Amino acid sequence: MTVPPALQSPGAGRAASAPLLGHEAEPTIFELSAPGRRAWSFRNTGVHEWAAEELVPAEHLALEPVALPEVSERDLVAHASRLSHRNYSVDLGAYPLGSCTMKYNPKMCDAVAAMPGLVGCHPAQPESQIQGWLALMHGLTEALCEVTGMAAATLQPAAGAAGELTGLLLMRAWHQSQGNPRTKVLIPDSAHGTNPASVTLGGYEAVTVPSNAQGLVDLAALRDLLDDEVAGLMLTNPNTLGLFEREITEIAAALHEVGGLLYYDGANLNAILGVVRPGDMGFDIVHMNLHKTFATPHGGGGPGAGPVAVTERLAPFLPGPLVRHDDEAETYRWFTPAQSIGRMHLWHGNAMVLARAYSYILGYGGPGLRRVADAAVLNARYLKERVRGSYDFPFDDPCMHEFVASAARIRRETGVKALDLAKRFIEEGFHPPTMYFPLIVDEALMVEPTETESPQTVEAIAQALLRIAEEAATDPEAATAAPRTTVVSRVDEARAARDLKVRWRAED
Amino acid sequence: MTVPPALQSPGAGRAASAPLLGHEAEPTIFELSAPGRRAWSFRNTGVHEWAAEELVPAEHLALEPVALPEVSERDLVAHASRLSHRNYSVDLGAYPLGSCTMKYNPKMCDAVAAMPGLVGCHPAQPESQIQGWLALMHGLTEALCEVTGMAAATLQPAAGAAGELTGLLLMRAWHQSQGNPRTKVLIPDSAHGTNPASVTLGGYEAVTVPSNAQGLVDLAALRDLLDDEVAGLMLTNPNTLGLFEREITEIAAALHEVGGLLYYDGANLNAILGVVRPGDMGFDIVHMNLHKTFATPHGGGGPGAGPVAVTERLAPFLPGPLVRHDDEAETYRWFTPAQSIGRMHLWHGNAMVLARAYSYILGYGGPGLRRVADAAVLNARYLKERVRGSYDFPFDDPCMHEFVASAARIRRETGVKALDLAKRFIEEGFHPPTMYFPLIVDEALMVEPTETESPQTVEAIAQALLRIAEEAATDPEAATAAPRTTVVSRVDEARAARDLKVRWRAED
Amino acid sequence: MPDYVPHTDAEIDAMLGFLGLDHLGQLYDHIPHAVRLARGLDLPEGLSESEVISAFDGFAQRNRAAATDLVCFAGGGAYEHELPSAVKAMASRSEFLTSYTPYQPELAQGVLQALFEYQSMLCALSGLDVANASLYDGASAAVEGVNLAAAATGRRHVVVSRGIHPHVRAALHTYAAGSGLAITEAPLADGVTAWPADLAEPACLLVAYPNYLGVLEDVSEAARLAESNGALLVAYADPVASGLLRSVGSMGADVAVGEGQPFGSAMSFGGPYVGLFAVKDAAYVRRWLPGRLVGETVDADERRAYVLTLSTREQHIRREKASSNVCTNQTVIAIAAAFHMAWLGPRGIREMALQCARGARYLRDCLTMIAGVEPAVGAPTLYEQAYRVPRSPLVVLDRLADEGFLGGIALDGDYPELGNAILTTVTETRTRQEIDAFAAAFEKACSP
Amino acid sequence: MPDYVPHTDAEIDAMLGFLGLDHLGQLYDHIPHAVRLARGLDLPEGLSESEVISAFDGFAQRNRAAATDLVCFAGGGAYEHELPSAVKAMASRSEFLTSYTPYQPELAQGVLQALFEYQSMLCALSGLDVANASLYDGASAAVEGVNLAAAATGRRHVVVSRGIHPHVRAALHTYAAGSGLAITEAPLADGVTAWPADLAEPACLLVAYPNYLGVLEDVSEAARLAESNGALLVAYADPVASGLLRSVGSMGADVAVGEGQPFGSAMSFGGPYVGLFAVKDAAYVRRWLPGRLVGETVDADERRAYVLTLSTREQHIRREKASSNVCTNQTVIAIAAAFHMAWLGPRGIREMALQCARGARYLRDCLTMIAGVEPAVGAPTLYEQAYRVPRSPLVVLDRLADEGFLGGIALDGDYPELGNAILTTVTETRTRQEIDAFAAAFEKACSP
Ligand SMILES: Cc1ncc(COP(=O)(O)O)c(C=O)c1O
Ligand SMILES: Cc1ncc(COP(=O)(O)O)c(C=O)c1O
Repeated sequence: MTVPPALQSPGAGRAASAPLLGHEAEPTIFELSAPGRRAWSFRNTGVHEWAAEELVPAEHLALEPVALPEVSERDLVAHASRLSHRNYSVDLGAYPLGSCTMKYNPKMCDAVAAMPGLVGCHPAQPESQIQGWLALMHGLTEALCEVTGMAAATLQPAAGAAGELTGLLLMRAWHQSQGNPRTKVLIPDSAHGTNPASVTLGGYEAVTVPSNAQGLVDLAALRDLLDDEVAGLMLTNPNTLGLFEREITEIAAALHEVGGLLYYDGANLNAILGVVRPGDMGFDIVHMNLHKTFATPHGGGGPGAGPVAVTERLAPFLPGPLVRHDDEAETYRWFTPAQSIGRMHLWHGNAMVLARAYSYILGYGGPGLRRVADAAVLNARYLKERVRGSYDFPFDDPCMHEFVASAARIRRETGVKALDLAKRFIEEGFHPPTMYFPLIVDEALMVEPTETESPQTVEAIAQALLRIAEEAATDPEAATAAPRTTVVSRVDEARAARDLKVRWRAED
Repeated sequence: MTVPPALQSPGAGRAASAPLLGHEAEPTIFELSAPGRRAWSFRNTGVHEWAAEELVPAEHLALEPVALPEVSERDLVAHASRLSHRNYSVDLGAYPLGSCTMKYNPKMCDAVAAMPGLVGCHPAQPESQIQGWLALMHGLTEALCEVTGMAAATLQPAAGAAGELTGLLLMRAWHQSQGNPRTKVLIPDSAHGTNPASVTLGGYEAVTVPSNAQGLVDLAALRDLLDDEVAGLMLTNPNTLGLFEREITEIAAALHEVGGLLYYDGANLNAILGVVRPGDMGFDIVHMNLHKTFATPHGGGGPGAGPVAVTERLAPFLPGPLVRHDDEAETYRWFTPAQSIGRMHLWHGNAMVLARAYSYILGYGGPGLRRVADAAVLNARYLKERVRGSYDFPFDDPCMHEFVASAARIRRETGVKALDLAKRFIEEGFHPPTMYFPLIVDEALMVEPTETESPQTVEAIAQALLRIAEEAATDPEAATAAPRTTVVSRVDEARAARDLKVRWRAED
Repeated sequence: MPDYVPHTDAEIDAMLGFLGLDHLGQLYDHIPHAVRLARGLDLPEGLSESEVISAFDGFAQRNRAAATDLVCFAGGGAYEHELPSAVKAMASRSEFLTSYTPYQPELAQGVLQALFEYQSMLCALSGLDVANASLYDGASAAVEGVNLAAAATGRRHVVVSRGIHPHVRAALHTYAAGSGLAITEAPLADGVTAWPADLAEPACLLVAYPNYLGVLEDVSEAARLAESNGALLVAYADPVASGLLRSVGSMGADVAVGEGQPFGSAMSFGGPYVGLFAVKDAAYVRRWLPGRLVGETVDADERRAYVLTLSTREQHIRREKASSNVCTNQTVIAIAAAFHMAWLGPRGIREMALQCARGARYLRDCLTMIAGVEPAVGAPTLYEQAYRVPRSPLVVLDRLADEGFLGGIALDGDYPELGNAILTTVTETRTRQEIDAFAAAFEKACSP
Repeated sequence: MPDYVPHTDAEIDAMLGFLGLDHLGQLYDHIPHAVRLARGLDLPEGLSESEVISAFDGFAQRNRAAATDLVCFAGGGAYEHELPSAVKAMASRSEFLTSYTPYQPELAQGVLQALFEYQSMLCALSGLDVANASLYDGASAAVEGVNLAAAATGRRHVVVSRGIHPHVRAALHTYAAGSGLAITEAPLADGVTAWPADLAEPACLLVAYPNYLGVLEDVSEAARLAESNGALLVAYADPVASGLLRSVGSMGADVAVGEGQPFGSAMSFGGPYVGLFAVKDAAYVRRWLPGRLVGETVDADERRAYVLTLSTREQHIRREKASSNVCTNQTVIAIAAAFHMAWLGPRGIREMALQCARGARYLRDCLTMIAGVEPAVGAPTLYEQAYRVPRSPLVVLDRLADEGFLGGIALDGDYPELGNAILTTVTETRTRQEIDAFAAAFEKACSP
């Protein structure tokens, strides 16, 4: 009675990889595969069962099966469920990851995104069949224009970076229409990495504007950089330090003086909803991350949606198609603006994400959105003041929805880096802040509690931050060895890059 | 700058209770409450807003608010998500809990159970509005009758025990109609606890039939107990030892001889699907647990569904209403049998559970269900043989879908009890087998792998069982101190019963 | 066929080989041939997942669902309420849905704690001390309630108000055939229970609050009557109404039973729902409380932990001496109810009940303007109301259905004494616009 | 209003008090008054959850959804396939859905491993060595593909087959305004790309397999041509077709791009979908691979672990020198695709492609019996086919819609050279019965 080798697969079916039962590694789905096993089943169509050879010329037919795993549905579900238990999420707890606006994603919006009458539409259906979708997109566009103080918008960009590039291509098209596309786009040194990258993809040279001692745009330095080759300036306001650019009117005037356009990186609008509007500050182009401000779930990295709104004069260049209401026929119609830059998406953008965001906006309404801003700023401001003393604030203007603390002093005094503090913070039961961004702050920890965390949670975060700062002095090892409560301990990033292994292979 | 006391609630928002981040206790939802907080919102109906006092006489009006927690939706979702991470489930891994048939619950059936056209029906809608539901119930009834070899069935009982009582009340009604309700019902000593309890509730005296050395009904002893006060015999076949009652024909004949009825506890039909049918074995009444054999999820303890099928002669006594097809009018109609015992449910049974089970049956079809039986028995038989030697089998007939091992020898030799082995087994990454049931096996471990576990998983379970048995000899402490990988270590059951605390109170 | 059996032919052969068998049929060699099924099961061929979904889409389309295809004014024990997405999403987490009864507490703290919270909320709602972890439905809860009363008092007679849901009364009679309890029905006078002068040594009185006709019964009076007769008062309490009304416990009930569907569950064609059960913290908890009970305790490291407790009451220990046979209950439905109650909180539950009552009041203002339509009972009601109509209730309801309304439940079968009457219900989901349209249709439906 | 902001007034006051402020407005005191919004946002009042759901039900009802209200014969880059419930359920687990990009690997092993598996499956599908963790959609994948080719070859000219999806070609042109790449379009001859004789130092050739008209292009030939011109071959490959056809990698493609929607995603009115991207394991991976990449490594205790790797390519490190600006991608859609591919396995994916091809073949047999209807191109196709029709495509499609069919996509706008033509698609969801009914309706629709 010897055990057949095919039945040996000690990891199979065990849930020890789920942290509830232990901390073992979860096998890959390939390692759960057994030849001939299957989860699939298909409808019996009743169509004649031609052989592949009868349908496909021999030179096109695959010579061997695709090397996908062969698993039962049960094992697939168990594997996926166990993987899910190896992942933190907003639904599990606070996630004060700066610049990412990890607020609660209402389940109501999930229900909207599952409606068959929305999810079942083909993107190329004729207008008459998709009036609901067109109405939805039209309504969302109008709402986003009202929130930003802009005249028109495209919903196509699939994420913030795509929105940025859209904005830059709009800039280029505008300047082109004025006779000269120009060559440079200015960005502050505190800008998010996607900004300079997008500038390059937009065909511009990225020129850095230094920050002043307050962490704001150095207006004098900006003025020095301005000339008629400057296509525009990309600003985040509140900037990535969480600070409001107080001189925004002057900045806008200076830029407009040389014919440049002012671009608003509106990834995070949380702090300004109903408070100030990019349009009213003099911005010409705004992109928004619906997956931040408007609470659509981040999906472990995506999908998002990065609509771009513009002033009247830039509207003719927007990507198409856009939706308009034909008042006479009482129907919605697609149209493409006269000087459209073209297309930023295969279809109409991340439509289901748009639907979620619009449901969020309809739920809150105008006063509700202002309440979001108030609570987001209040939480950040409170948290910042609670941890003052233990952390430093190199740029110390009143913060908006987030703040950037520096652990440079802690590092100097104890050797514990921002990274170590972040890892140690995990053991306190929270996702860590963003580390080492923006680049102009040494040992940066960028903290954004968001408005959906209760005051009690914010206070608990404060206490945890104070505790780990204090502990760094007395027991630095606790931080450098952290985290020890997670399914894996500190992950060796250097090894991953050195011994690149980016796919599963039977041989390995 | 002192911290306002209202903001102090160190547990708030922390995910350290999720095993991914640590093993702290999760606060109760009451401890996350803050006065005035809310998750709720309601439709604005536009109806005049009468005050409560205008609508309800003063003597009926509540004097104080109901002491429910006040939480944000975000905190509720986080709390529930973290609780979910503190719970094992079939979706996470193998669950060889004997007598419980913890097979994979297909997600397809969840989709069926979420259909608005099913879930949105009021149970008192007139027949003409619920033809789909009636067709579904009719089809399920017919399928269950075919599987069991019976003539008619009720879908009302909400679980197995309710099915048993239904069967016993049918028994009583039958005998009553024959002039004498009789006084006794026989049950084997290996029977599930619900059987004797149901017998009592059915108004009968439960008389125990001993098992013979093979773990089967002692036919001679049974014959001795039979007389014309015996209303019936409740049998499980395969019995709770996982063994098939080989002398079932003789048992049935003996019982029928004295006018008794044979009741089949069909909680677990897994082993007999398409192999043998209760009707063909001579049974008169069968209850089925759809939440076992037919893969509806157990829901952490329920809901289930326990339909009862009967032979032709018992059909007139079934609870009503039942569904029939009016061939002439081509519609389905409710009807209540002439001598119906009445009602076993507020409405028509656990309808959504019934829908799930029927979708499972339609998916598999006839040959598919036989494949279920084959794999269920094969898995159990394989596993039993793999652990032979390390565990004993006091009753050693070939097992069907499950088997009962005894750890009595291990206990004698090492002091490690079945309970300890079960707790130690958790650390191996599996849910433990059923312990201490059936009662006729010392230090029983009842193991039911089910058919949806792959051969590799079954082998992994075997290796784990062998490993812990071996370890008991060398390191008994490992078992008695287990489990140590879970969110809580061994739970003090005695203390719970002694210092009864069964609700949250602010004072505690 | 979706085939959830993972075994490949090669693996089956390997396993059979290990067992020394040649083919699967041999697994059953020890089963007498005479009883073996010689043919395959006479069931249709298996279907793929998408075919199954299509088949059930077909069933769904043959219904006119009250919640989606009609505007629903029916209640009577099954209600359309607003069901928050968060509650649905959380209760359907697979850890709750696909686990068994928490026999191994170390692996089931999630379910156990959720049930502990459910029990606690039920105590708050009922004004009583101990709630169990759920029963099947309102009917089984009522049955267990009278059974507990019988066990606790040692009496064999129960007096049941005719204001109790007709199906619950039917179930009480059905179960009584086994338990041997004698049941007396106390009639209604203008909608209110008229308790018989001689209660004949009752184990309990069973009264509904509000009752099936929506009427606010005098629970305190029933409690006094029960007490003075040495009986318990079992109250069948509507959990939504509890948001606005005095708790039955505070009015003297010893046991609260009821149907928890409005919290966390859709109408679901009648199930699965959840039976609510709470009692005073009297001696009988330890012996006669039916069903599962979760208690707080500690683990080996003195950390807070939860566990099923007092299992010595239960069938798996006490067997034929157990007071109840319940084993599988309605756990995940109870968990959904708990999540919904937490979503509501004290103010939300009150608002919910109040909105129901307002809508019902507005509907009454509208319907009583129609010639021949009047409240069938005079006693005060909350959000359900029986109306006398000038023609056959079934005709009225049929005509309302043609206009897109589920107009209520015909009462002539269950309450012939009320004449032609319909029970209507208004929940917080109904708008003024819908009520106006309904009233207009009602008028049309009542016209000759 | 559902109000997901938890703060009570008392708590706000307490926090303000801690900050030494009197009211919330003071939070913005440092913002110049001139730019402050003096009024409230001009948006409708907030709605409760159930009102929002009703509003969206309203939108949904104003659509005729191809998947539920019509029988769908349209494809052209967005497909109705059978989407297993298990895949939907697993991909919507909140741990995947509500987490951010896995910057903290210790908290994100689930997402990271799922992406690692996705990458591995994409390698298998494409026959290439390294796949990234997703791009936005097919269009952005194609853009990144030609950008990578330009970077790797140092050339500024790309040759794009007219068989590439028209929207993808449009996007290539839009993005090229910024990148400065010159694009030459290679025309189709009877459905097959006719590469120009002089390729003019191309960075790459971009060909679709099958192409937008469903045609099986000669990828090997394109690869030879690319190689002999010092260019890369970028293949826009249909992942479903990959189940049956030779992988583009095996035929010589250097880069595979495409649209992954058929795996794991519904048609969703066009998004979110997922851009597929895989490359040969050449030197350019480390420098120019766009997007996130997950690598296997170990933790401090030498346990297997996963982490985002080679981030030095990316915008957050390289900033203006990064080859791509992509940050947020389509992770959870990629995870759904991976789960779906695992559900299919090698045999399921082949069966899926085969059933599509069979249905399309049967449809061709039916449609070509109709007078005036014929394949618009002669080259062999797989499951999409362009048909010439005897009248305006829009009229034909309108008439088909009246009969309950989404009949395909009109080609006269994008491919005027084909005359009156419609692109039809058959997937494994379409039964013979549906195809028969469609053919009958098609005949009627084509009649004068
Ligand atoms: C300030 C800022 N700008 C731009 C982006 C880029 O947005 P996305 O990741 O959606 O491309 C982000 C998001 O990380 C951001 O925080
Ligand atoms: C053999 C047997 N009979 C009866 C039952 C009771 O079924 P239920 O729990 O559904 O009431 C069970 C379930 O535990 C069982 O295993």
